[in-house]
Amino acid sequence: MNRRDFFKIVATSGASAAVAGGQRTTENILPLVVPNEQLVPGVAAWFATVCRECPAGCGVLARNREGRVVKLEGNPDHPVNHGALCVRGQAALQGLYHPDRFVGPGVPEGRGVRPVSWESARTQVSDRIAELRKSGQGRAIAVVTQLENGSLGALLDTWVQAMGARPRVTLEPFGYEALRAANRITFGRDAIPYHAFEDAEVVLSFGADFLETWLSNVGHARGFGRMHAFRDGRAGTFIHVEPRQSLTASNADEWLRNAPGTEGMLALAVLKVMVAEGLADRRFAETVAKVDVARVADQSGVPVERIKHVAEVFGHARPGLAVGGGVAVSGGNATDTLVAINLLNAAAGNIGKTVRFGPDSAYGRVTPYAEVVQLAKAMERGEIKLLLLGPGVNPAFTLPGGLKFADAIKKAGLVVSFASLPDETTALAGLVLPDTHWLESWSDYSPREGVMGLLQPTMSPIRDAKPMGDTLLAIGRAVLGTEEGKGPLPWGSQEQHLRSVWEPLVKTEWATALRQGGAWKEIAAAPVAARPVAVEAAAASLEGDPGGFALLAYPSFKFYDGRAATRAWLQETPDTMTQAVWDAWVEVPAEAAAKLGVVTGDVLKVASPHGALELPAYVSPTLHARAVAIPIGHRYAPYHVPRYVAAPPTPTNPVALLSGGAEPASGGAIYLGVSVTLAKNGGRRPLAILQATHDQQERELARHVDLRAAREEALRGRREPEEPISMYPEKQYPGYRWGLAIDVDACVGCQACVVACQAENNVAVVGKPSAAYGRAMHWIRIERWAEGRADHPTNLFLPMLCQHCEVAPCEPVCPVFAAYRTDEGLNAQVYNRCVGTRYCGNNCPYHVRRFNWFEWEIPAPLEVQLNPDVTVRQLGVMEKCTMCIQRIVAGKDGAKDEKRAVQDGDIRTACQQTCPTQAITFGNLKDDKGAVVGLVRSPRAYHVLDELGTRPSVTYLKKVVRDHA
Amino acid sequence: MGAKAGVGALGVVLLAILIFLAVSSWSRQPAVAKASIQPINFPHNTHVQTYKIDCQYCHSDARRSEYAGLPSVTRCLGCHKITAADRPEIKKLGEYLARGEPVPWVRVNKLPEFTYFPHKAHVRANLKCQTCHGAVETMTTFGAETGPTLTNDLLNLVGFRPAARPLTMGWCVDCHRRENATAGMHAPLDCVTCHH
Amino acid sequence: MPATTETILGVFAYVDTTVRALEDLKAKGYHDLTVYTPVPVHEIEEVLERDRPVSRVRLFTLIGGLTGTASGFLLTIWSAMQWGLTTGGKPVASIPPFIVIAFEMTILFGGVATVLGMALLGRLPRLTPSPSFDPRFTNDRFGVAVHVAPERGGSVREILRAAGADEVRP
Amino acid sequence: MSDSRSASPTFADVNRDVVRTLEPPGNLYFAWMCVVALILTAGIVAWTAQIWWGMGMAGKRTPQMWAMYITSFVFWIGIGHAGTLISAILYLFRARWRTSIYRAAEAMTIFAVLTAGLFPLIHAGRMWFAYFLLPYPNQRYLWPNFRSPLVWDVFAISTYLSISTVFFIVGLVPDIAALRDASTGWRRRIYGMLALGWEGADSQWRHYRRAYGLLASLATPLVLSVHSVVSWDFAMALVPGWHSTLFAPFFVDGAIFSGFAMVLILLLPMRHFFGLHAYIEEKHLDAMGKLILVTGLVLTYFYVCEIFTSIYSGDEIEKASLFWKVTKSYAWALWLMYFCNCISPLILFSKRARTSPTILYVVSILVLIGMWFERFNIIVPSLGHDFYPYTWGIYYPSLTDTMVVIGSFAWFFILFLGFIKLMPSLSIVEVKETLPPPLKDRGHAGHH
Repeated sequence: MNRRDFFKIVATSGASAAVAGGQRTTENILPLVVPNEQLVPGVAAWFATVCRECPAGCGVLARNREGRVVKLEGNPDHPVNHGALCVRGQAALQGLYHPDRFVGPGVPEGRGVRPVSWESARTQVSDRIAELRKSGQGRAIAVVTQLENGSLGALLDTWVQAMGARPRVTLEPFGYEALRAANRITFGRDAIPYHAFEDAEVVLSFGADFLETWLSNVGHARGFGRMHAFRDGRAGTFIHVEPRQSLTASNADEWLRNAPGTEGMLALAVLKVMVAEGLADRRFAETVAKVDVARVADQSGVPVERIKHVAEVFGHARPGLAVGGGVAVSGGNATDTLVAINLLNAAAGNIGKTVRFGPDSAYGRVTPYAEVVQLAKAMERGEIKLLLLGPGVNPAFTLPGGLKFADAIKKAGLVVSFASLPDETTALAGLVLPDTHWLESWSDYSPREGVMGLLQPTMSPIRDAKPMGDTLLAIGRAVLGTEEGKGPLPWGSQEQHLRSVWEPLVKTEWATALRQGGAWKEIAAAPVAARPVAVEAAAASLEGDPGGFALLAYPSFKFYDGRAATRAWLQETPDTMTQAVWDAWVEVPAEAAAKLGVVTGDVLKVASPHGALELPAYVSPTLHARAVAIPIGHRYAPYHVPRYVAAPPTPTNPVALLSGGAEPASGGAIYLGVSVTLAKNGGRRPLAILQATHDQQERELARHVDLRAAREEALRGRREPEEPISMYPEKQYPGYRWGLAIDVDACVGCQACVVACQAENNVAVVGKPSAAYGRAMHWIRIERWAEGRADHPTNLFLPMLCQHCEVAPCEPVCPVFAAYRTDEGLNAQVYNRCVGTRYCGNNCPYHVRRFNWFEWEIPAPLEVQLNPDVTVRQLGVMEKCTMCIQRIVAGKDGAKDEKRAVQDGDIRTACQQTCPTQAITFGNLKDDKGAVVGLVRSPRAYHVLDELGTRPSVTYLKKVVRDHA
Repeated sequence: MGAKAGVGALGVVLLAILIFLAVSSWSRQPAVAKASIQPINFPHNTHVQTYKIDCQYCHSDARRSEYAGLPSVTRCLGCHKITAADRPEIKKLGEYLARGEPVPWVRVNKLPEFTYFPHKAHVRANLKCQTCHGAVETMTTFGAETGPTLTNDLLNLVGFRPAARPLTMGWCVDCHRRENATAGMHAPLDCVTCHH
Repeated sequence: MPATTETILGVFAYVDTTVRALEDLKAKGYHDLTVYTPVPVHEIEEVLERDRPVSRVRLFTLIGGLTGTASGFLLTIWSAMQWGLTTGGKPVASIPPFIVIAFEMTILFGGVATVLGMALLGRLPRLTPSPSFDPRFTNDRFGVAVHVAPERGGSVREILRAAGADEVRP
Repeated sequence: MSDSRSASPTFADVNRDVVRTLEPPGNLYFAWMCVVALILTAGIVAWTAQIWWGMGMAGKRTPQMWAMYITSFVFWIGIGHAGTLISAILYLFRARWRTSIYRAAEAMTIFAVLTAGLFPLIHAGRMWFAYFLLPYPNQRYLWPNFRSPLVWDVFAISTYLSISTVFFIVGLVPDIAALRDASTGWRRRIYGMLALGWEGADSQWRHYRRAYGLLASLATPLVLSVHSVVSWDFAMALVPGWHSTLFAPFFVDGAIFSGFAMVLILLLPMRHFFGLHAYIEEKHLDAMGKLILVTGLVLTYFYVCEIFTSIYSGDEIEKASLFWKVTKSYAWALWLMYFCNCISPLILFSKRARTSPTILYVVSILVLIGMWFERFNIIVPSLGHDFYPYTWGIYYPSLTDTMVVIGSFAWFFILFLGFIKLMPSLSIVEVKETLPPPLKDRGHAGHH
């Protein structure tokens, strides 16, 4: 029996019982046709696979219920992400169940396709290829895919050769060509090394947004957490250099706001000081001979003493880690800048320690942007007669406007797309042959040397889609006139090819590989020597009005290059810094805004030599005065549900403003290359900003403690709990008493928990208007509280969820006992009983209770994703965080099966499970040896608004701030 | 006449309000399930009594899952390839398999909305299926009148204490309380055990 | 009504004449009287209430009220015990809030009992009007009905006329 | 029509005049009926829409989970209080001037409570389960949470409604008897039934008087308790601006204040259209003017206390909330309230104002506006700026909840309009009581 048959289930008894709403008169319950040892209705099956939402390639476990994947979790065994996932990974399910997914092969029309049969579609392509080959125009066939470095990549390349097409182009908008070029120059290696954040004492980042999108954000966040979070008296230091206070920057102990494009000279200045102070390898002295620290300070706007201080700190680190990346390090001087940073690392002796060549990143395999430009030119000249676009690429959207790729595509004969969702590119395609979603596919992907991730179907396809490999093999054989098993393309399917590649690798270990989601081994750091090359790191030059603002077009941590923008969950996930949802914006420095007379929400015309955008302004006190910033990746409304989702009225893609030129040294795309002008157009487009203010008005919601004080306290060890004062007898907890501990110091504000909770607890999406009007439904939210100077604040990230108070204000006011305290210390909310007086919502001082103002729509087939263990709430009921009661129930049930009590770690809430920095800990407050009790007794522990005497079961640990000199 | 009209107007408005309240509210009251026609006329009594087949032979998920589960078509055919294979009702099974379709059984035991009932826990507590599902072994067609009804509430209201209807909350609670009091069980009475 | 007595009705237009008639009747030892008035008149009541106990309505009120209090506390405490749910860290049977309920029920029961009392003692509702009733009594006339043995009817008529009745019947 | 303007009317006059008010109404009356009915229908439509699509149709949000509905609920409960005050408390104090106005006031009370009673329903997210709040043995074995002020409301308001209704009906019985004897045909039959065969025999009167007195003395603590309970909806909560021990007396006083305004708004037109000047004289208007003035001054005092305590307490959050109310987004509502409730009644210091229907009418309207906004200011701005800065924000009324609130006024007036044409809006018996009793021998007048 073949694997697909496993999933021949429609739905099983009870699965629908969870879905509330109007009454159903009759209801069918459908058994399996064929019994299936792998799936028991009502019991989850887990399948290991690899996340393909971005090239980081994190390991994923897919939770399958009744034959449908309902939740994704990080694979704890996977060396890249160790069990954590980011927002995009968590939201991948919405790509799988996206209402707009192509129903099958066809010709694009509107948001769908005019269906054609697979046969005719394939023949159309194979005929075209055949005739091109006949006329000797094989080179007129171009294949563009996302980064596929595994067996699929190999298969594609074989196919390309067999067809005699031009070499395959792997298109990744963020290709890090400059990193490779710099490494070629300094170390003679065309590769992107592994950056061991976890082993660094000091991290010095030049614009690298490694907590958002840079290379492998989940892995980096985890490493950063281990390196930076305060743990038994020790904590690393993180210094960040960027013109804009990005999410990463606001996690820095020290954020230096530099003039855009001056990172390189700063790196050299730091090196110069280090050399002078004898903190660096003398061999590098001459590389910085010509550097004048004072001039650098003057150009970059970073004062000399700051530079000296940074050199001081970084120089003493054993080891430190300097990284460069992000938009500010992708200007015309990108390579020079990164060379400078390499020198810094080399001089500080970090190579081989925190910068390890050997376990090189997959990004090293990306086709340099320069070749994409070549392809565009060829298309422009009409040399391309057949263009095959793999899934995950959307050149019409992601490539710089100056390149005019969209126009070029129109000139490229037949365009065939394998995308599964309509986008700007499929709109230009002549034919769509939808690929299966990666959760439905056999494939593999190697995020870095030594890690081979294995993808397996976690459920049967919900649409008439076929793996790209299968389709191409069929087409190829049709062209070559060979049949299966013979010729250059003998494999019957992508799966067969995959097995043929893996068998020699894993031999008998195939089952293990499947179970653990791949195969991996440690790769030792290769010894590399750094050449002390002299480098002249001038400031990046900008095209356009010299009086204008440097445009920082930075990748959004929610949407990456835009491929994730179709996920409603992500659209409604607040951007942590602005707390804005749904719409894009242009971040304008406060001074400029004042000059223009612009307030947040006013529409601004942002014009560059290559195009113009109209976007609502977000006035930022922190942004560098000479820069404006626009997030990349904001795209059309995910799907069209009347009341909820309105498409942004105008284009929002800053990439359209870029020149499209490539950096000569590396051939990488230039993201920092234009200066733009701003003009008020009089209109308003209010942003949906969820947080009313970032000033906590001395209410000490998010608290911090000085590092030195924290150390001293830590030495004194556990704090014994003081007896609460009460007129009433204390409540007794016969069995367990659940509680959460949240380390504000560890939280980096990545929002992963928000989306994880949304996926786990069937939390509804409400759309921009409702969200803007305080009707967002998130059970957990990440608040940003800014302390200190407005233009240079210290940001505290406070994950806020139901505090499960022991003396809960919400409970006694409920007229029907819908809210009450369970014997396990939870603040329960019984939906059946709720009448919707909303009294509890008023009386909750934390305002974490969410009311169902409407019957929120869940467009088909998204309802398949709903977690059958959690009720879908009817309109008119109050809901809130349950501490994942369904997981507690399951955990206790499991323990009962083993005839034992629940132990620490048996139960993990969705937010805890996905947190890359392990800021959240769930456990039994009565278990003195348990992890949570250790944290609750920590000297840093406190309760939000504890002066109200609510006695929450959620304990917070103060953020540890370094006292800046 | 004027006063009459006044009374009329008032009456109409009042009536309108009452009707609309009644309708709008009633449309959202919990459902009541009824015994209904099954795609295949399956006699429990012959299977259970005549052939002494254990419930969990067919409903094999009950001991390990929240749902009792239903036998797959192939499991039915496991016996019925030979047994009574010529009967028209049995023939239907073959057709379903041929079409690769599940048998669209009609749900009979329907819990009120927002409610979870784990079979596993109850089987683990050695509960007989009949306790909740009635004397299935005697049923030719499986039927149950379940779910809360207004009449019951009204009876309660005027002081009668009608026996709680099957699969209503009171009915579950009755049993849990009884078991805890008499059999020394630890049947949970916490709301969130079933409502989450 | 038994044949042994007849009812003689005097209709008056004024309070003082009515009072005078009552005084005289009482003086002559006629005590079986029914007085109809459009409004409660102080003077008339004075004469009548002299030899009567205070109305027993207040007893109903008292009992009703106490029942209310008791059932108020009973309902709240008992029902709270049913599930013993904790809210806001308060004890299951928290008396202070229950006082409110008890109070309201005291008033409710008390009030209802009072009305019942009135209806019971005042013989309300009555379906057929009493023979001696006259519609004018709810408007502006006062009526004195005397129930006596037939043979003494004459003197009663005398008294009523003397007191200034506009009309005496039969 | 009635010559009884000059001399004080006789018993017969009273009957005649009251019966006259029940004559078939003119076109003006129907015009009103239609207008009101129309608005009411609009309100019902809005409510239906809200039930169908959900609470979101009304402009509520986090943190303003309550807004105009609860505002209007408290407002209407407040209106009710004047009626009971007049009919019960003033009765116990033997304030004779109440007699000619208390019937209308009492009717107003009942209708006001009927209106208020709708709002908890309208406001509930799942009103179709509102019966969960009633304590009755159900098949779920579940009971309401008697610790919740909302359940207190259920009890307080249902008690209030039943007691005032009973009180009202008891008061009506002798009058209806009078109507019965004055009317013919179907009316006579109906009144006959309602009158319970009342005859005014001494045996009936003695129990009647006693019962009436007892009811009055039960209604008195009740009326005080009801608005205290309502005030505890807020006082029991944690919200800054709600959590105050001041609320009970504060609310009761405000209730009476607004109640009297409403009484005037209803009485003055009645007096005009029914020509009841003989019964509702200047002294009545004057008395009510005084009451409005006094309650207004007391209210002002409470406002001062409120501000003082929140500043003096030193509670930063409390202070912030106050400061925000006074100066920021909702300041207009607050200052409007101060003007209507504290400034406008002051004109009633002048006797001329107190006896001029026009001025009284204007002041009353202002007072009603002010008192509606008082509740609004307590609910909406307090929630808008409470403990947690993250959620601070502004509430905007939507078409739906606006229509429902306006509809509630229509509902109230339609009930009242119906009443004045079907029931004696003037207490025949009690008015007669206040008249000098008919005496033959004037010399003996008041001889006791």
